[in-house]
Amino acid sequence: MDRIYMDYSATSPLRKEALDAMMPYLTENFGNPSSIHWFGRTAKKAMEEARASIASSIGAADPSEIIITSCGSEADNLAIWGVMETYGKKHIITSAIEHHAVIDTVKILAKEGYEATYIPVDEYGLVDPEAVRNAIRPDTGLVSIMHGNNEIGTIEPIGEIAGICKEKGVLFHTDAVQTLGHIPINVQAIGADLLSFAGHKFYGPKGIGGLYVRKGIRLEPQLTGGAQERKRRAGTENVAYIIGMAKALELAIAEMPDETRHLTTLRDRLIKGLFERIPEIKLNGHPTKRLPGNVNISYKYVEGESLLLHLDMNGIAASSGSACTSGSLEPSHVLMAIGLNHETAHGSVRMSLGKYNTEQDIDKVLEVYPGIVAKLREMSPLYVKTTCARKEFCDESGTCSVNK
Amino acid sequence: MDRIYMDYSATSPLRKEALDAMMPYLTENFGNPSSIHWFGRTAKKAMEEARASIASSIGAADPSEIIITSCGSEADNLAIWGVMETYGKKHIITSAIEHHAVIDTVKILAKEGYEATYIPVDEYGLVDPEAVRNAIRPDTGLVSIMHGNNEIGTIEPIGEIAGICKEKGVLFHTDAVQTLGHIPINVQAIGADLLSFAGHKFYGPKGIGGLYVRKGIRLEPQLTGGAQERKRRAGTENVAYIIGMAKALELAIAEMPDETRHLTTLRDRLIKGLFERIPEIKLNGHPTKRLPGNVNISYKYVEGESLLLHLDMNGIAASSGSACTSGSLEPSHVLMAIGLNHETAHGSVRMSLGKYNTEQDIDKVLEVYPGIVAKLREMSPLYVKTTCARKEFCDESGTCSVNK
Amino acid sequence: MYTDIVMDHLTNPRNMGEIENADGIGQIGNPVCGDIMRITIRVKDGVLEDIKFKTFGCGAAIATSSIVTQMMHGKTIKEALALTNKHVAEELGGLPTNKLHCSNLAADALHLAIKDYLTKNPGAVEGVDPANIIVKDDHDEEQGPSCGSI
Amino acid sequence: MYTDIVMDHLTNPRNMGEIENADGIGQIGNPVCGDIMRITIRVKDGVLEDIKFKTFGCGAAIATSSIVTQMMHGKTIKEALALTNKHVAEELGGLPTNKLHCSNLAADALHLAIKDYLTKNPGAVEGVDPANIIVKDDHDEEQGPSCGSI
Ligand SMILES: Cc1ncc(COP(=O)(O)O)c(C=O)c1O
Ligand SMILES: Cc1ncc(COP(=O)(O)O)c(C=O)c1O
Repeated sequence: MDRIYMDYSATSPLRKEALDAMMPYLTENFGNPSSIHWFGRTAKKAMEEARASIASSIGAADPSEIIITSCGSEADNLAIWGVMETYGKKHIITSAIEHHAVIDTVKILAKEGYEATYIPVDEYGLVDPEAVRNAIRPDTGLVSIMHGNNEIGTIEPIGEIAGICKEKGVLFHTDAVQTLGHIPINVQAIGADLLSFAGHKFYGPKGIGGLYVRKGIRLEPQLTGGAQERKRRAGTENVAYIIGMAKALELAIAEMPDETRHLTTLRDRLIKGLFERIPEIKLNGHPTKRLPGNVNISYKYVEGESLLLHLDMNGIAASSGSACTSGSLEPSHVLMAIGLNHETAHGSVRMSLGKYNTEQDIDKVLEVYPGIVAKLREMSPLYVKTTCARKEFCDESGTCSVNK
Repeated sequence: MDRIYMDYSATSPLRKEALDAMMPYLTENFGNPSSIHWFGRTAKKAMEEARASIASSIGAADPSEIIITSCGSEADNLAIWGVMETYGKKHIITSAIEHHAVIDTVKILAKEGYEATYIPVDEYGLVDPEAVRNAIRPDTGLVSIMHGNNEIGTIEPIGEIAGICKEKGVLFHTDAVQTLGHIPINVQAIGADLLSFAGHKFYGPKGIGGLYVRKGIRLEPQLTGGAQERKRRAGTENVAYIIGMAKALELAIAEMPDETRHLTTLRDRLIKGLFERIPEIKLNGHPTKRLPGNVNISYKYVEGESLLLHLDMNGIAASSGSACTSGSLEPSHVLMAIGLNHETAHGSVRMSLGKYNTEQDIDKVLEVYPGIVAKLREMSPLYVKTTCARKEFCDESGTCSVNK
Repeated sequence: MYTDIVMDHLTNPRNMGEIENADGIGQIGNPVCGDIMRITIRVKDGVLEDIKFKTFGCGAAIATSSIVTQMMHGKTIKEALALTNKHVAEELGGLPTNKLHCSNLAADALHLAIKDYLTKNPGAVEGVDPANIIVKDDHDEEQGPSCGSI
Repeated sequence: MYTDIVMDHLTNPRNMGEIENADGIGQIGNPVCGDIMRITIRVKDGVLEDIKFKTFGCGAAIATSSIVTQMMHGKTIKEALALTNKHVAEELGGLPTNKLHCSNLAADALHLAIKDYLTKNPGAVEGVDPANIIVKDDHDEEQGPSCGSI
């Protein structure tokens, strides 16, 4: 079966150029960067060049501002615990729609004696910067608001929020795992103090990430017992992946204008096509302040996992912002935060487009998806047949074929 | 220059078979194992097969007992914090010669309200199991004693120690980063409750490791916000490296008897040759309870880093158990713990042999090393020329050529 | 994740729909969990002459509903009451652990339908008192592994 | 890690050895840190006619010792006293940060040798009182990054 991948927000394939850049470090240049001999120095040099490249890709002032981690989650954990343990303040602010790596970690802090404020969002998933301002207290140690939401794609006004934090003298962290390499980021222009990212979201390898930490910010290390990463993160470095991530990022930034055009075109075509063909659906997230490849739609009366499974049987890989892979219990906190009711939240599917998607892919989805939705609605005890949204999709007998 | 690598304990090259096994997961099989679609399931299946393979390689009862981490250090940190935070006990026991990932982490616990006991070692680096028994208190939460020491290669009696812990009802962790894949390990036979390892020490990739956690042991996760690794370690998994590590481990175990023979032969030849050619040296670690590839020798009157640099100029990569790559301050805690004085500790070099070393490599070292030591001794204000240890290496004039 | 049997029922659900003027209707689940099942039955001489299901829910919810209608077609009320959710999961070749509690409710839905039938037709089946058919709709209290987003 | 100049001095140390019956001897460092330097000098008419070093220590320690003997050969006592450890590091094209404090002590060792000479030969150099030559051997208190083993 020809398979169509539309889950680039979950992970992206490793691009060839990045793999090529990695290969020497998976083979002959195998030294441990901490070793002082030739093998070690060779690895160290390449790793430090990659670090410098990442620093310059995000507009950091100095390569030493980049701490390499094993994933985006670790970067988020390090930012939050690292800052909170260092500065002795008791209050942390985050949003209601953060990735679990942030929000679950903040919840744990809240259990361990810290206090947390969760800023709500509007129906589009936007955080109001003024709400952040009002939540800041004298004992606020950190504000952590994500850059782009992984489920609904909404892009937050982090520049404004960073400005408010600066004014108030509070450190600002942003989870840019979904945005780095996809929309322009310059840490100094934004005014972010800390910024998380993960290689596998921009065609780099899976299992590597990083945290930008502005010079002067101290950070209690979370992984201890090694002098690596200037004593801020112990453990022998994944040299090959660091190099792969740097390469992928460099290329993502170079190609960003073309890529954005490509993705937004496909995205808008897909959204329009689905709305034309399937009644009673709802686009989640902001109409324009949105990741270029993100399409998150709620399909009333049906549940997300069964949609995904049917898409998968048709060779289409997507993901659900509702049911998760590990059990259909609570629906997504993000979808609940934008005000969806439980059924609707459970009936949401995220299609996240990427570099290798084509117009043909979109057409294929538009061809098979209406039938899948119709079949599952037919099966749903919640579904009461409505009249057809668009006459042109109804067959002669007058019953709406998309509901069959 | 033909380079000779003798720093396998620092890191080993990735073996071809492991890289081959990884390649599909660095290219077409790029799914996120958490995704429920085909791409995700394909990745997940391979990852779980790798986990099962690792479990069986170490004699674990179940694949779910293996938590994948990003390195050996993370496994050590997870074991220590994970257990101590879960069981509410205040006391932890470790040895004086642990890797920094353990000993530094224990020191941090000790600063944060826990109590630590550091068991001393004898002149060979051996921990006395009875000393562990005597240190156990009613509030002891964990005993962490390494399996094989990374600097001096001493292999600890962890089976006995595990037995005592079991008898006393205390959990036992062992850092097996230097031993897994090199000497036989069966977690159940040993009786270890937790066991750390790292792929890059047995010809797997750098930046992946794992922790065996016996079923039934709860572990407060240290990286939060993701359901991966049964909620014990958040973050998108490094699928390719997990597969590479499993493959490397499988092969290391299959080849262990031959490999041990190869390494001990080379090791003993190297030790013997150095003792014949260089006076006033001392073998550190245990003469027989020793990692097959470990040669750690103190060269009196000279400092380790300058030895290493001279070896490196001759194309020989080794490492120093004394001065580290990041500054010649305190000498190694391991060498101090076995009773060396400061000068002697500073003058130690570790040569760790591996799969790809040959007799020719040993001969080359034996050819150039005596001259290096002699040159540096000549330069040393601590050196007072002694009479020759072995007449046969002295030239006609009666002055000892090895001291020139 | 799912067995082939589950996938088969998901692709080709058996007895999907609703019996008009059914003798009994049972519905279980709630939208919070994302699983709602409705089973309708036609009974004749103490035998399930027809069973149909409608389900809003994940793959496991659909497959369990579908297979229950297939398993119980033509069976007696007593046989149907002996069926457990566990049997259903086994018949499907197993379900992921986390789906066992929240999505495996089709036997319960069937029992509710029978209860409904017996309540409306007291004494229809000898020795079975509908008041004794107790289905605890407590699955939303169950602690399953929660989700991680990616 | 090290510059080519450092590596050159490490490979081919200049003026290595000890002047017999030296006019002045200076030694600095301690075994705990792993760096000990001894500089011996021969002085004639207020000029360093000969300088030699012996060093136990890392690459930086050896290179700084070696280059100091080269830089100061034929220089006056006054010029030698103006030399700082910082100059030495610069002359080597820089040293790793963590080596700046613990291993860059050759200028200090030279000053101690001059002090020794002047103490034994009071008034040998006009206007220089050995009591004013103060070398603080405090590098073991410095906080450099500590080590990680691998
Ligand atoms: C005994 C021991 N424990 C832990 C580690 C840490 O492993 P890693 O560098 O993969 O974090 C090492 C190696 O550096 C080691 O030798
Ligand atoms: C917004 C956001 N933050 C953090 C993460 C975690 O990244 P990783 O899975 O690499 O740990 C992800 C992706 O899963 C994400 O989308």
